[in-house]
Amino acid sequence: MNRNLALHLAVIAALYILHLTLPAYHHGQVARIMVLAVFAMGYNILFGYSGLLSLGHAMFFAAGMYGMGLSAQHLGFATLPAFLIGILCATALAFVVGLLALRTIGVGFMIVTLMFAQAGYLTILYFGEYTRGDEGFVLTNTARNFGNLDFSTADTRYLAALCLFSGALLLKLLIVRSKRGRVMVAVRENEERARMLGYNTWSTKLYALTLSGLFSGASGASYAILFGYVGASFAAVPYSIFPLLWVLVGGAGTTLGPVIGTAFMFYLIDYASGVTDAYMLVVGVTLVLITLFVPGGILGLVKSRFARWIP
Amino acid sequence: MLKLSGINAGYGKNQVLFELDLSVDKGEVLCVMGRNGAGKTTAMKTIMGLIQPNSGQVEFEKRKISKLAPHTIPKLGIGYIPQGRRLFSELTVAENIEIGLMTRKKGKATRDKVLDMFPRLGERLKQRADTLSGGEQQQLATARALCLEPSVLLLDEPTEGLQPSMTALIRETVLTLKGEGVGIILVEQREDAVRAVADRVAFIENGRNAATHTIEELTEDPSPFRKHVGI
Amino acid sequence: MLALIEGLVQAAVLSLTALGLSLVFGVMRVVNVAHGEFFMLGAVIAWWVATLVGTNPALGFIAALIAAPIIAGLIAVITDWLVLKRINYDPEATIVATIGLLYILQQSVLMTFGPDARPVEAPFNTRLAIPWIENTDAGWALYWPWGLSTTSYKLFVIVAAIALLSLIWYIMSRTKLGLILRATQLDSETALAFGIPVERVYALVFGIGAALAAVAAVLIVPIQQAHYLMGADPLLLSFIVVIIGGLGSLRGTVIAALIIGMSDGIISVFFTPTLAKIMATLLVAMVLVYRPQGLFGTRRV
Amino acid sequence: MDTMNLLETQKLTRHFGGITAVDDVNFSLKDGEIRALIGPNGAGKTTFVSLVTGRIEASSGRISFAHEDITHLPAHKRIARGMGYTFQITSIFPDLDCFENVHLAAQRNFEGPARKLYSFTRMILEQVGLNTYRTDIAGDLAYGHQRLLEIAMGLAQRPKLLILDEPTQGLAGGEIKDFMHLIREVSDRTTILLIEHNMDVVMSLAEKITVMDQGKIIAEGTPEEIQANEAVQTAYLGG
Repeated sequence: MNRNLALHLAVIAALYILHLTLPAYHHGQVARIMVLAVFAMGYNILFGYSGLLSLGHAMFFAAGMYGMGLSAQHLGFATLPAFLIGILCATALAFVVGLLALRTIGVGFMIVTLMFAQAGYLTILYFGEYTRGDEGFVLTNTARNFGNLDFSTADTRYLAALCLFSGALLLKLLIVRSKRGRVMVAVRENEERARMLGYNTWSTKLYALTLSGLFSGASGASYAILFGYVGASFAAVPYSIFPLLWVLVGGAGTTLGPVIGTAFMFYLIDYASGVTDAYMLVVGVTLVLITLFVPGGILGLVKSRFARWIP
Repeated sequence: MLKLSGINAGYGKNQVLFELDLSVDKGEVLCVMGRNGAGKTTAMKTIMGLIQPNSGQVEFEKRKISKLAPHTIPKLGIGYIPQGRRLFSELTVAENIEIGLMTRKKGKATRDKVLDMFPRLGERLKQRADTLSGGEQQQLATARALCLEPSVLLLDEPTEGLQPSMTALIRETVLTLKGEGVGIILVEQREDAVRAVADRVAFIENGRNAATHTIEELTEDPSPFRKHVGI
Repeated sequence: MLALIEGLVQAAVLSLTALGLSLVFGVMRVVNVAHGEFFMLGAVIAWWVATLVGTNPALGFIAALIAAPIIAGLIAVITDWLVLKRINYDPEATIVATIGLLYILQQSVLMTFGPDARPVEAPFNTRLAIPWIENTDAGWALYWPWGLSTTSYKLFVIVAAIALLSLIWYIMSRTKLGLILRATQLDSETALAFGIPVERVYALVFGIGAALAAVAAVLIVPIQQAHYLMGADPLLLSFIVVIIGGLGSLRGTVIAALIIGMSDGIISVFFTPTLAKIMATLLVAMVLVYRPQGLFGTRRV
Repeated sequence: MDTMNLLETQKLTRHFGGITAVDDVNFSLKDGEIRALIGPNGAGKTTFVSLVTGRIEASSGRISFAHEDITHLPAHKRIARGMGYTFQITSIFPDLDCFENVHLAAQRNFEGPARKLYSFTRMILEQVGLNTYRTDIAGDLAYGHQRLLEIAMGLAQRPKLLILDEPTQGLAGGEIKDFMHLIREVSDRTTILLIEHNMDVVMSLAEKITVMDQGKIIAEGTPEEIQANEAVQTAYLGG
């Protein structure tokens, strides 16, 4: 337990040191990675721990983002309440989607979540008057302030991202080590067995999906605040695939895997997009290679070879 | 003519069979008995190549077959009646038979011969297999396997859940085939069914050979039945 | 009437595409997320072949009709052999792998074919007027209004699709190959125990599935244009069709394709296309949640 | 209703298509008893206990447990009321280690600090003889050890009623002896319903035996009575 906590605190400390040392370009990128890693952590709660593969997580990210952005833009909410509204929207959406989608299993669940996400994306386009559709909108600076913190400045942005990241990471550690968290793993491993140990597997799955929505929404809302832009592309199919990719690459069912996966893929895609327009090719190749050769992801590999204790 | 020696096999990490030996000769009926989960069905699947043994040999007519591609094994002339029959449920009786005939490219003569053995099937050619009664389904499963004109036939618990009249028909079929020189491995739980047809009985416990007796030995001293399967 | 023909063209192409998806799912239990990309590939190959053959559009079209399904099918067979077989057709892993394949195909085409939409000329394209009945002052009269016309090519698409569908139906229900496919679909292990080479059957089915999508694309490409992102819509619509028609049911697939293809035109008269799409996707999600066997399928025990 | 009965079924019936797997079964089990349920393959034993635990729903009839009607409760609620079930076909969490498997079974109704739960889990592992394997991944264990783990998971729930579905299947001779010893030990505080094929185990453990054939109870009595029963012999050995 202490070893675990120490490892996670060390990761956080390392990220703080990076804040002091990184050049401007990477400083901004790492801030982005930390926010997106929260999205990956949320995805991991559902996929990695509970074994449910969703193909529609963009809808929760977007719900957080638009919940925040629209309430700030059109209802004149201040940053903090708008942020909370974003999280609330995503969490509530995840709960409702869960009530319906969890009636299906396996491939059915994947397709239902894909369909819901598609409907969500189209809904954003449909209300283009408010959402400005594909084009999206830029948040005003008043929506990016809290007290005397200005989230549009690089330093504040990095530290805010780090705060969010640290909070999410520690919360996740807490969740997966809780009684309920272990039941999630039991559901992933053998749902019938979990049920016959007296656990309500349905409510466990709903709990995992709702939490997953909360993390994803927090990530989406923060992204809007820290980078000042809200757009429909964040609700489209690739943003449902990305968290899956990040989690698979890093290692599903581990607390730090999604972080590693997000950082690795982010830089890989970043590099590839400098070379070619067809940078999504990297995503495709990685997905195929991972399923063929490293089904446990990077951390899964490390875990099974060297250090079983990593959570 | 069919011989398993030193078979270790299972599903993934779960080993079910340990150093298992079985053999059957031309015109001989070997009954395999054992409690649920002893590994009888796994042994049959290993013969058919549906499970790759981790070690050990399956030999058929002096030829090692355990490394062959699974779909080539039935073509050698090994017929299989799986547990639970496993008919192609949405196909008709005629189509199920057609699949059996395809396996070794047998023609109309074989088909007629098989349908002669089971006249009930001839009346129901156009019916879907899952609309047949339990006994008719077992007949179809048998007919489908006989379409291969097999030299070895594997029957996995054919009498399970059947009425006495049907078990008698199966017994007759087994004896007829034995008379034609077919080697038969019969997995069976019912002592009476075994007594009626067996030449030898192999008892399996926990995936291992527990004992093998000839039917003469068992007539003299039936205690192995009780010891390995019965009450 | 005009909407009817447009709808039929949509339905024709859609039923071919969806049939490919349905066949792969039915026999192999694999959800091929890259199916739309095989459609796209068909269209791109059609353009490429037509350009290569040059001046005579009819010749180019026929060449494309042959080449596209063969090339798309071969790519699919190779994928099956290199990837799907190795992950043992595990449902979750195949979905992830085919998502990967989707991007690989799409982005490879982007790199070679480029980001522009390119047209393919139809082999023949005579305008045909359609008769119309109207109640005029002089009572009911039959006339040929100028605006109401279609092209011979569109009629050809419908006829070709019907011919192909009949062929597939014939193969599935009347030939040995069809029997083998159906037996494998019902119980692959027992099929193996009766000498059916299940691995080869899977590769073949995956190839046929891709080839069907490619043929559909060749048929539609003179009406639409070839573009590297054109795979998304047919994929989504095929999903919808297969789900509504019942997963793995051929008859259901064709009926559902007709409904979706026809209603696409009609719904958009009343609603904006976006709203229609939102409603369609939600409807499909609900069908999956409450009637997973589809509207026309029967539950398998 | 007899107040001494922990479990009772009345006219319990289950059809599968045209087949009646469990047919009008009236069954009762006294608090503290060790009962064996035997019968030939396909007699409906596993279906019967599946109805009791709620894995499958009854077509008709009533089930009561600890004086309450549980006929329409979902499985997890029945388990939470004090049933423990071990599967015939080993059902464990294959990618977790032995300790985590048992820990998951123990944690649901455990009150007290984590440290106590930890030592309780260790004690259960010790009891079934798996303590040395506690950090091994469950899926990698030998089959016999997986069976023991399955039993450990049943015990760890500290159920009022422990239903064991063919627990000795796949155990070696010595392990079977240990198993019988273990059952005698826990039977002081737990009622036990045992589906079993191994007659030595049945005869030496059970206080009373119920015999099923073709979905019906055909005999019930002490081990001696059952051994002497004609109908039972016929059902087993065929007629």
